[in-house]
Amino acid sequence: MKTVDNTRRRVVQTGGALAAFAAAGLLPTDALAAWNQAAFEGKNIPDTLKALNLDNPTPSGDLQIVASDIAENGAVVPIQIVSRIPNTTRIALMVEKNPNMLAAVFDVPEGMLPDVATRIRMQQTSNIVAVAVAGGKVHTVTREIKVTLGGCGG
Amino acid sequence: MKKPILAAVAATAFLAFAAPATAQTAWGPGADDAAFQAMLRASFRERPGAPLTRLEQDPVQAFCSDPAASQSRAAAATAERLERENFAAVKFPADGQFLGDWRRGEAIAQSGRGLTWTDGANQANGGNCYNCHQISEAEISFGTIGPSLLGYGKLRGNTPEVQRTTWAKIWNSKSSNACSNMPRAGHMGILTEAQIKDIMALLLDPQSPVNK
Amino acid sequence: MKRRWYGAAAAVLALAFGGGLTAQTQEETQRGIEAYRQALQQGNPAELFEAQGEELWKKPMGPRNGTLEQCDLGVGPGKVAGAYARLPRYFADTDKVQDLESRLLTCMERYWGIDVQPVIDAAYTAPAKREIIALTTYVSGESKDVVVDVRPTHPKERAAFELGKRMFFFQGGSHDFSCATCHSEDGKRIRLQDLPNITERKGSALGWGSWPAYRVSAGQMWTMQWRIQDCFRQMRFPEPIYTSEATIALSVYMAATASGETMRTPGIKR
Amino acid sequence: MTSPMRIRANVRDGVVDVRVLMAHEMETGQRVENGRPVPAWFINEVVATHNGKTVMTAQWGPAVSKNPYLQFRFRGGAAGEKIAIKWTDNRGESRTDEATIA
Repeated sequence: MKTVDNTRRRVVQTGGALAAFAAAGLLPTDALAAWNQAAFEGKNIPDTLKALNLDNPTPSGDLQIVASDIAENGAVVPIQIVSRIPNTTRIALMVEKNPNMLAAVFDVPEGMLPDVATRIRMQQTSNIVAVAVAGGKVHTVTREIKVTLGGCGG
Repeated sequence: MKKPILAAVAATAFLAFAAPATAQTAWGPGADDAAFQAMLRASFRERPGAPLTRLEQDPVQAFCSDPAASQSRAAAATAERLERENFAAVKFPADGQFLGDWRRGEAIAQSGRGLTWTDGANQANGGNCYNCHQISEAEISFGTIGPSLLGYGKLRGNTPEVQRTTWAKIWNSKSSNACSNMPRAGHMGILTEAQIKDIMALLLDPQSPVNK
Repeated sequence: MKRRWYGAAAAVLALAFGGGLTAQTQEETQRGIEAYRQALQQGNPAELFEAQGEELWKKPMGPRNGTLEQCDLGVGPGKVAGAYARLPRYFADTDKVQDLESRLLTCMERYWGIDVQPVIDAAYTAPAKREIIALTTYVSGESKDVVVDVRPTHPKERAAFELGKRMFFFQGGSHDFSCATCHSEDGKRIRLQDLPNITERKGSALGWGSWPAYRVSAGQMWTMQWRIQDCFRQMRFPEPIYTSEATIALSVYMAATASGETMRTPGIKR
Repeated sequence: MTSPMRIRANVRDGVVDVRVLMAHEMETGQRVENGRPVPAWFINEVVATHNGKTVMTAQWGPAVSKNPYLQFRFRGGAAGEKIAIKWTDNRGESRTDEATIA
């Protein structure tokens, strides 16, 4: 059941099907785009948003960051992002005080719920910024997570 | 602090200390001194910065390694004697100045580094203070093995007597409580005199966040 | 979300302006930490190591090209289920009390035909330790939710328990620390890490019953031997040798004290 | 060499909940070992497919933790069907694993 391959581009395998969905308008147009290097190298939130083509984010109460207020260790901070905004097609997760802001971008194809969870590194106590794209509009929410010092400090 | 009755104790101290190992109460079968020492020798290896001599106990360590015995009423006199001996070994600052810089003190209190086999020889030792104590209110990550030191100077004042008592406690915690969980920062060479002055300032300086 | 911001601001104010709200802030801290720990439970990367360990258990290895499938962990050759909850114990074939890791060494020597000294000597982060860490994780997972049943009866088990207890209280080093300094009272912590009281059944189970554990701080899988080794490092002791008598004696003391409680292995920790 | 992922997929009321653990170092490129910087090495793309259809795409940076965890949900899956997860890292290495929806 388990298969391993070393193909560089996933399109080789599934390109046909994906292209068909993209043509049918079921995927965000840039879902097939290569890894967005400029966005992941962004050193501040505006630059990162610009590289992601996300303009004028508006605070939204329908976008939520689910996380503990305090992380016992910054190496692993569990973060869940839930959007209740209809037609959410993209979710981005940024950490204000990391050397590079952008941690992850999720495309939300037809059928996927705009509800994702992952674990990220935080260098220090910081704001977490989530951004969601829905119906051509950009929504955002911010939340602070404290990173504590742990262990015996040695 | 108990007042030392020096002369009387010196003699008994010597007697009890002639053979600390035999003072051990009985551990269960198979864990006699010889078996235990053999186990220690076979089980540990020296690493840079963490020599095997760390397993050689001083009188306080030997006494406190058998809590059933050291906490017994019969051991009270020994505990008091150990406290007096440790108190006698406290070195007060040569220049009479007890307080350094509380900002440096905060950094020392935060640091848990030093004297492990993963610390370099040039690593400045930390005080490990926050591991066990609440100290300044801004640091929410603090331990609870020791009491909260929040408002330490505000509650006690910054009198010469408080300074001496606090210094003795930090330099050698066993000077007032033979089996205190707190390391003997000065006595064991963990912190320098200058570092202890900085810790003192963190606790007693009215400008320190501890006393705000 | 806005409300959260105000909450955070209030907490900061409380911190700045003194004692009144301290208890509440501490409670919030504790709640935050609890939520964090629960979130970690949702997915434990220890599973990745369990999978590797299971594969290794069945895979022919070493000069003998044998597998560990005949390895007797104390509950019969090749039996893994529930084995970890009954270790350490006395093994007649080696005439020794062994914990899981020392027993695995015996089996690797016997069935793989490898020299295990390099495994003993290697740092925990070295490639030589990878296999035994994965195997330990796998075997521990097969005792998840199993009741700890380590009751020293053999004279060597009883001696190991007593030596372990004595080791637990043994003070030394530059800081006068013993295991008991941190692990003999309820409700204590270092920084924000809760310290189990190992001298009692429930507390000992919190410790003994949750290792091996995935350490998120370094992204490493730590076995009980590694946990003990790092405790001694921070106690400023010299290094306990892998699977040495003292580490196994301490393990017997902890496991026997935890008997009757439930294994929650493998764990996940800060 | 790559190690298998752990994938759990459970369906409830027509929504499939997928939880994935991936074995990967996720080197940030900011760590120094023995005086030398360790180059960045991290999963930068994850794609989930179900019945030939993409049900999730992720782009990741090195801020995602070592041995990454991912959870997402999608509609339209049924018990017994397969879900495939594929990751690709910045060295071009990739791995695909499958799980059966339960």
